[in-house]
Amino acid sequence: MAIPSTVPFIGLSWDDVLFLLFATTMIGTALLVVSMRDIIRCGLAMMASFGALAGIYVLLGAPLVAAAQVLIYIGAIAVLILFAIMLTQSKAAPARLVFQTQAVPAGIAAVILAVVIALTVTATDWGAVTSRLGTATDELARLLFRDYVLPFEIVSVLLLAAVIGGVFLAKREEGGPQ
Amino acid sequence: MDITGLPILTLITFAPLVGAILIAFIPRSSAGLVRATALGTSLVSWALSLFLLVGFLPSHPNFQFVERADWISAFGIQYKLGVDGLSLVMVVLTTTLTWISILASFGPIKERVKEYMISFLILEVGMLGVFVALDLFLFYIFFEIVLVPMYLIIGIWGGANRIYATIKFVLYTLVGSLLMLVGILATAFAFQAAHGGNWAGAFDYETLRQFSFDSTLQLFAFLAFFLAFAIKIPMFPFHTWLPDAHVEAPTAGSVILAGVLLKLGGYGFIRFAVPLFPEAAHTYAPAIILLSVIAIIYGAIVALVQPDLKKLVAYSSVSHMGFVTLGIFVFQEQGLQGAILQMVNHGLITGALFLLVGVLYERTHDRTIAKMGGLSAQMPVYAVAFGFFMLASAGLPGLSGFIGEFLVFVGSFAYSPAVAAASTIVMVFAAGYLLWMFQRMFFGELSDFFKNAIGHLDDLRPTEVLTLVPLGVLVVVFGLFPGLLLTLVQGTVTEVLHGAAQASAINLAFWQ
Amino acid sequence: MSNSLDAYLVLSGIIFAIGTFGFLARRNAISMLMSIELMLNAVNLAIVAFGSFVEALRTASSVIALIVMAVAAAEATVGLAIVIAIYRNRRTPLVDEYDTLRQ
Amino acid sequence: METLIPLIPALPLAGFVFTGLFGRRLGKRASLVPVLAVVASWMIAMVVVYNALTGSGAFAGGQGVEVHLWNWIPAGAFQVQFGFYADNLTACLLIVVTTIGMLVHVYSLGYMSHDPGYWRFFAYLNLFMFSMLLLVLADNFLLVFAGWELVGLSSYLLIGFWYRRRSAALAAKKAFIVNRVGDVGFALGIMAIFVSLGTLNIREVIERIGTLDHTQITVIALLLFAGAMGKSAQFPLHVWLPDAMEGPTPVSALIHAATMVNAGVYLVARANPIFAHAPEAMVVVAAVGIFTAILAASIAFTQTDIKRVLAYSTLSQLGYMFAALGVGAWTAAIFHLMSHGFFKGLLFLDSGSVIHAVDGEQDMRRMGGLRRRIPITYATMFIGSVAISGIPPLAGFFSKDEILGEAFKNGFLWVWAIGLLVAGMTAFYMFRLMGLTFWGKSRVDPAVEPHIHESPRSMTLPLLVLAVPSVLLGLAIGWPLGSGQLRTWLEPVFHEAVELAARPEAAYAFFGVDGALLITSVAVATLGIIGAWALFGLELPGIRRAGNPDRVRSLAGRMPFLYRASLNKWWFDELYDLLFIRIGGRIAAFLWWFDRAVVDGTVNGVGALTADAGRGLRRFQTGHVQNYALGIAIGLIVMAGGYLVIAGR
Amino acid sequence: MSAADFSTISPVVAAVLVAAAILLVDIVRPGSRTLAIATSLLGLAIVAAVVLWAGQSTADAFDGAYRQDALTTFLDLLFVAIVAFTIVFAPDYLESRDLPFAEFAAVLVFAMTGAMLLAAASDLLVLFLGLELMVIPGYLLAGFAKRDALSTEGAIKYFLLGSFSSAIFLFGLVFTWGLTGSTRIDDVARHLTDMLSGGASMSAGLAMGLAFMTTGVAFKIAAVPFHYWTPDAYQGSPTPITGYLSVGPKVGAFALILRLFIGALDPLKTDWLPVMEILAALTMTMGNLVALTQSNVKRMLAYSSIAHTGYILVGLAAYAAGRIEGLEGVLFYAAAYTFMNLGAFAVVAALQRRPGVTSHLDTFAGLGRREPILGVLMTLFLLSLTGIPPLAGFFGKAYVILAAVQAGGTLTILAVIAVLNAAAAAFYYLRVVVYMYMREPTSEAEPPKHGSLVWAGLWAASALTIAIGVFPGPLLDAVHHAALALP
Repeated sequence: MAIPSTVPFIGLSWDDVLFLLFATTMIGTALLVVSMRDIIRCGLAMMASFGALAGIYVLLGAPLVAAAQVLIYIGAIAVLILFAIMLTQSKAAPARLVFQTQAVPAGIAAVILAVVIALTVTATDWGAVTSRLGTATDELARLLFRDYVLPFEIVSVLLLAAVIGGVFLAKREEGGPQ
Repeated sequence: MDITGLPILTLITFAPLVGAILIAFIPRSSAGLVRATALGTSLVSWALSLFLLVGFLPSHPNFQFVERADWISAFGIQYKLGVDGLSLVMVVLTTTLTWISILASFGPIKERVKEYMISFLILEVGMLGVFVALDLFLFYIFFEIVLVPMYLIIGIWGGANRIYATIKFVLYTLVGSLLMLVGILATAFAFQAAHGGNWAGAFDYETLRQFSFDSTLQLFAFLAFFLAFAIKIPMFPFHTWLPDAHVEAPTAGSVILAGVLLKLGGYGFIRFAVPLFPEAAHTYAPAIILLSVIAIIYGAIVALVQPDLKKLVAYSSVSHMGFVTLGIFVFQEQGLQGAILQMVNHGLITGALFLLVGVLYERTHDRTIAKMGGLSAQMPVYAVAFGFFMLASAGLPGLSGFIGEFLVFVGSFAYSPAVAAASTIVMVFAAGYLLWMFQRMFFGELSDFFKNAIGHLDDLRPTEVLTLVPLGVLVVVFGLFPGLLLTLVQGTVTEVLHGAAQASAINLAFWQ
Repeated sequence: MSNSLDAYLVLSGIIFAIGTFGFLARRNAISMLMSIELMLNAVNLAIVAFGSFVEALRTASSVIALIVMAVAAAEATVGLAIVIAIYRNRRTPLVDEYDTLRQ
Repeated sequence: METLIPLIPALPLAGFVFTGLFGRRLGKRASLVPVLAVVASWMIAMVVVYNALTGSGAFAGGQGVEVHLWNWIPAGAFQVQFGFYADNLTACLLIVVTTIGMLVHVYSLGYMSHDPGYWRFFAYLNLFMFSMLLLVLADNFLLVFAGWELVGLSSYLLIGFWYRRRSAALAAKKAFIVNRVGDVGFALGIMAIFVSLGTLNIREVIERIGTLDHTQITVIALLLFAGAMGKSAQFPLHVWLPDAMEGPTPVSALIHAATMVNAGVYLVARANPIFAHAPEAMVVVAAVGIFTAILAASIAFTQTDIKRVLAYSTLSQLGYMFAALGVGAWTAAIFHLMSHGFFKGLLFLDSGSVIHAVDGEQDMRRMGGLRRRIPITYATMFIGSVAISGIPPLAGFFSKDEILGEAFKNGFLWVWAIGLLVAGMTAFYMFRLMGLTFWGKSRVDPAVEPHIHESPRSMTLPLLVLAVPSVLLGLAIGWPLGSGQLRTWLEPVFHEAVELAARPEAAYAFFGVDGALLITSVAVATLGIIGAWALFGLELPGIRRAGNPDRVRSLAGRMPFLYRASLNKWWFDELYDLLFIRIGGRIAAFLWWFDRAVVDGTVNGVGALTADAGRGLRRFQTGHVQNYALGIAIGLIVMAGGYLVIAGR
Repeated sequence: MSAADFSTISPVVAAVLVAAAILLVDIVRPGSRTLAIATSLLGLAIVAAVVLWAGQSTADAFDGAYRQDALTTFLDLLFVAIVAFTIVFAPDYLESRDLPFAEFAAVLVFAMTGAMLLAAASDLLVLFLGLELMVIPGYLLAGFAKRDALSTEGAIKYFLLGSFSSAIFLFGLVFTWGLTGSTRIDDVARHLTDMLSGGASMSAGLAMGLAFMTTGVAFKIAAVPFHYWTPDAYQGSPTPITGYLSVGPKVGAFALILRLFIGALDPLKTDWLPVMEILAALTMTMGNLVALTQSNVKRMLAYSSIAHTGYILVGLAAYAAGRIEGLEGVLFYAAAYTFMNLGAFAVVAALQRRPGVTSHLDTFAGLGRREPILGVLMTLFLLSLTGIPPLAGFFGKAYVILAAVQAGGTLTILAVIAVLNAAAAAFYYLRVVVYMYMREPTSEAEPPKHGSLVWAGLWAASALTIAIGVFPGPLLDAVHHAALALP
């Protein structure tokens, strides 16, 4: 059975619907991340947001990026963050104020920022084509190890430095105060 | 002796630096050796400067004993030294006052002698450098170097409120001099731009003097230079750092401050501000003359009501320095000559007055005029010395102060009788505050305050006499034979006025 | 809509702004860290979107996106290490209580 | 002459330097060198005077002699020589200055013999002699000015000689400062001369003065006169002279009667062509002079301090001289200068002798009846009083009469009239002085009374010597009336001025207008004496009449205002105190406040404002990361806005 | 990766190897400070040698992503010097606080690697990565005293705000990249030139990108109003690290500005000129004003470093206004500032050798008497920071002011603001001198002994501070050549 090229009753293309779905999820979960009281739930919401973004990556024809998104963000960073939350969540600390006293100005600033970005983005001619272009994975690999080999190496050094320093800072010392 | 082959100016200027370095290696405990070294090096510098006096040819119009070496060739900045009559006079004044000040510090400075002497010698390097530098950049460097040791001298060995005074002194001076730096750089750049981007000579005084800058640059650059020198000299209304600095400075610091540092301003006007920017100088001259007249009268009137000896002398300096600026900016031969003489004389006379105030302060640790009285009988020699320099300061004919003042009067009379009349009135005020001070200190019965301190009130000691006698002799000699100085500076005066005479004021009618 | 670069960029901007809001408004250090991650994701979205719609950028975009992810990971590592270190000292993850250093 | 003339001032200078340096160690011997120096100076001066007045040697042909020592101020176009110039006018002054100076030195040997500052006194006296001689001999205005200031200095030192006395210290300061006020004018005058003529040499100035326009000359003349007013204590700068009596009496005699105060007269006389070119200035000179004369005389009426009476008398006589100068009676002015120098010097030395006798008492109300106790003093003082009163044939008569006569003949009737009145007043207060001091009953403090004694020989000798010219000077150089020797001597000096005035030179008519004037003035003087006689008594051989204090009191009561005005010196001291000390002090205090609060306040204010700004700005550094982030976000938005604006251009 | 590429990036490789060697030595001989220090210094010497060797030629590597030119060499040497000084000054301080040296040195060298990449980057991505490689170790270093509450507080503030600004910067980079279609700096510049040809103004997206990028770099150089992290991070960090932070990342960020704003965004310079002018004025003024009120020397120096950023920005603005001298001034100032500031912090660190000694002004009371040589050296550094001739700081200031005066117009006003600021700055620098020489010491404690390494470093820093001022010729030549390497 052929799937209709547009969604019945709504008239949008499937891609549009998917886009809207992912976009709405992403925005919704992002808002939850910044507004929920329970920080663990915030973490979970963040994971959901990352997932939605992975969907958009697929939609944009970058499946490898989508895969990396799932692996790195959801698999590594988000888990790391959740661990950190566990480590720093003292039971003695009740759910105090979520927001800083400056939440209102922060909100205003954020809204202005969003509006300005949206306006400038739409006002600019990006030289974009009207259809999405796909990226072949093998091409990507070649690129990564040939044209972008220097950045690739730098990233490895960066991660090395971050790990060395991170380990030093985070490790509990024998004889230390705690 | 052929002194032309030697880099004698460098030797004079940096001999004290050598002394300072030597002192740095002398152990702290042998204060006597430190003192002797300091005095010795300053005397070496002084003796060398006297050689300069011998070898100088007054009839020769250009700079003499010129030494030059490329320093920062990328910007055409040179290490260039040279003297004409004006700088020669100031150099000798500086070397003379320095050894006198060092000698005068032997008694009063007992703490941290080593640091003190090092500071003093570095101070001398800076002062001498200012007077011999013929490169604007080099000049600026020496001009600023002076600040640091003086800052320390006031701040470490000064009176109760010394930190306030010294910081005020440094900050105030810095504001002016940094703006002058902008002026110097702008000037150099204007020259460079006019010479196809070639930096050669852009900081060279002799080259720049030949170049005529466009009027906008002149107006702003002159203002920058003016501010620096007006603060230094100091002119009303930029003078308020001076009383504070004088009151807090140790005796020798006051002597150098009054004797040489204030002259940096006058010297700067004559050497740089006027010759480089003659049109701007003409343009601003009326305003500067007005400020000078105000300074002359105002300083004297305010001096009338000072409760503190040093403050009184400080305000009298404001008044006396007003003559210098007045003499310069009337653009008359006598005015300029008078201004130069006034600088020298004020250095000698006020220097001596500060020495004398220091003598009393060392004995009583007080300078409040109201507590004094009747010293004549107790310290007769001191009274005579004080009276002598007091009268010299009041402009008594026959002593040097009179000549400078009168020449300025004559110059200003030629410029405008009204200006001369307004400033001549100061003769009355000067007599007023000086005689009042003298009467309060020396006449009448011995005051209770002195009675309590009578054990300390011994008359002048030999060292103190030794510091005062050279100054006294010079005051008399220059009073009777001012020609000694006038012939030396004649070349400079002619040169400066010649340049200034060709310029005319800039039309400030911007609205046209 | 899904074929328009602007839509993705606007989405990216909105997420970026939400991240900014979180960063400005949340008190918890880890919340702030999460907000930064949101912002970086927004950037990545923009990168991939550009690659998908601009021919010249097509090949590079995915590589850049991957590298940015790696940087984000490095930042997160360091950040969490610092958070843990300060938590040991202060016993609180609330950043607005870290105000010993001020003025 | 070239060596002699410089020696005249140089010797006292050497004396001063020597005594100043070594005097302290010499004790009583300290006076030796100064006195010898002055005596030597006097002898040399007399040689010079003789040559000058006889027109012999270098002075041949009535020319002055110039001696240039060195180029004092070689400032480009401003060339001033250190040089001397002597002519007949100088000679006249030299006579007065050196003679009286020498006598005062001798007198001081006795008068000051018990003072601990003996050596100092002689050093100062020598300094004064040097300064005064420099003033008189200088060949240019600047050197005159130098001498001018130096005599001021010596005067300051000598008035304040007894510096422990507050009043002496104050008087010295007052003298110097008030003099300085006049000096400002003098200095400005010198500047004006240089700027308009390009020279300061007196002879050259006089030669070229005619080339200037009238206004310039008038200004120059008035400025010079301002200087003269200060030094010669003319109204309104007269206030210092009475106070100057705080100095030792020889000083009062020498400086404040006979020599220094004449400097103003000398200056105007020396610059006579300048004044002659400016008749308006002459009127001012005459008016100031005659006003001072009557003002001072009116004050002298009621003063009780013997020296103060003489001081006001001096003021009055100086006023006379200026009046003479103002009316063009140049010779008469110098004549009066000379005769007044001698008899006023005599009077002062006499008063010193009196004071010496009554142990320092100066108040005439505690004197009286001293005639027999100190006969030499009495006799010489009587001569002086008669001389000053203008009784013929003593010196004062000739000079005063000549002034009045010329004032009348030159058309200055008002000067003449006032002068005549003053002549009477002079006679009156002088004989009041005599009456109170020497005649009648003794009112001396009983404790002092037994010790009253005549002064030592060193003091009486100068009195006797001075009495001679007081008597004879008029006859010697003023006779015959109208064409005396002095007139001949000074003719070359005043020749030009007299010509300029272009007055018809009528022959002296003893049996005409001159005679009438003469008789009038003698009559008025006699009236004055009779008035004094009636009130304060008289004791002459044959006449003996006691004073009448009651009538004095009732007379004073009838004119309370005038009496109080006279007693309080017309309140000038109070007025000046109000103007210059109180109001001036307020202004100075205000300016100092202004300096601290406004000028320095601005400086400190800028500093404080900067620091305040810093303190305000540092509040932004709250320590809260989110605040910082908000700041960054706002900065970002503003910057984005800014760039969009730039892009939209 | 070809052999030529490898030889071109050899300095960076050498730096990474040094870091690795330090870690390796620590693994082999744990806790041996001497060995670690020797390794680090030797390694840095080798890096410097390699930099000089590589600097003999100008070359592009990795298809134009990495550029070796005179500017690279100049900056690389400067970074090596900064790190070397930091390593020299740190051991005393770290040892007395029981902090490990090897990790410190390794992380520091990693940061240096990042900075060196910035100096050579001709690709936006490399630029970003270099920046991250430079700053992420910086966060770690700021919190290096991990048991110290202040150090970690400073670190988390630095980290949070730094990441925030990195995200902003990256967003801006992406916009620029999206519009120009390339990450290569030359291509970007060429595209921008094309886009702006014919007098067209930049598009809204580009303006947005520019705003985000400017904000990002302004944060990294600590320009007002993006400076907030500086005082807190500087004050909290261990003092030798503060010294490093005040120069290393700052000079690195200026390298970024040179490569990005002057390399890539040069066509837009008339657009970013006014922004830089305003930033410069705000930065100088605000930094100095707040520094006036500080009583903690470290914090005071932090604010002063903000002010110095402002002076350097004057040079940048002068460049944007058309004077190459501005660029030279930036480089000269950076070099001059490095040594005097490191020296000043080194004195503070030396005084704080005993744990528990604060950097409050009171610590300096009577220093001139207690430790005369330290007092003299501190005075020297402070005078240089004030701008008293003939010291390095003066010449740096004179240079940027000269450039500003040459540019004329509004830049002249900026020059005047700069000198007025310099005068105000004298107050707080001299106040330290006041404490050192004009106050009595508060404690009579025996002064601590300082290691010979510290002394050597201090003497070297002071010698450089004097030498750059008295004989600026060689450095002038160097900055001249370095500046010519940019378009």
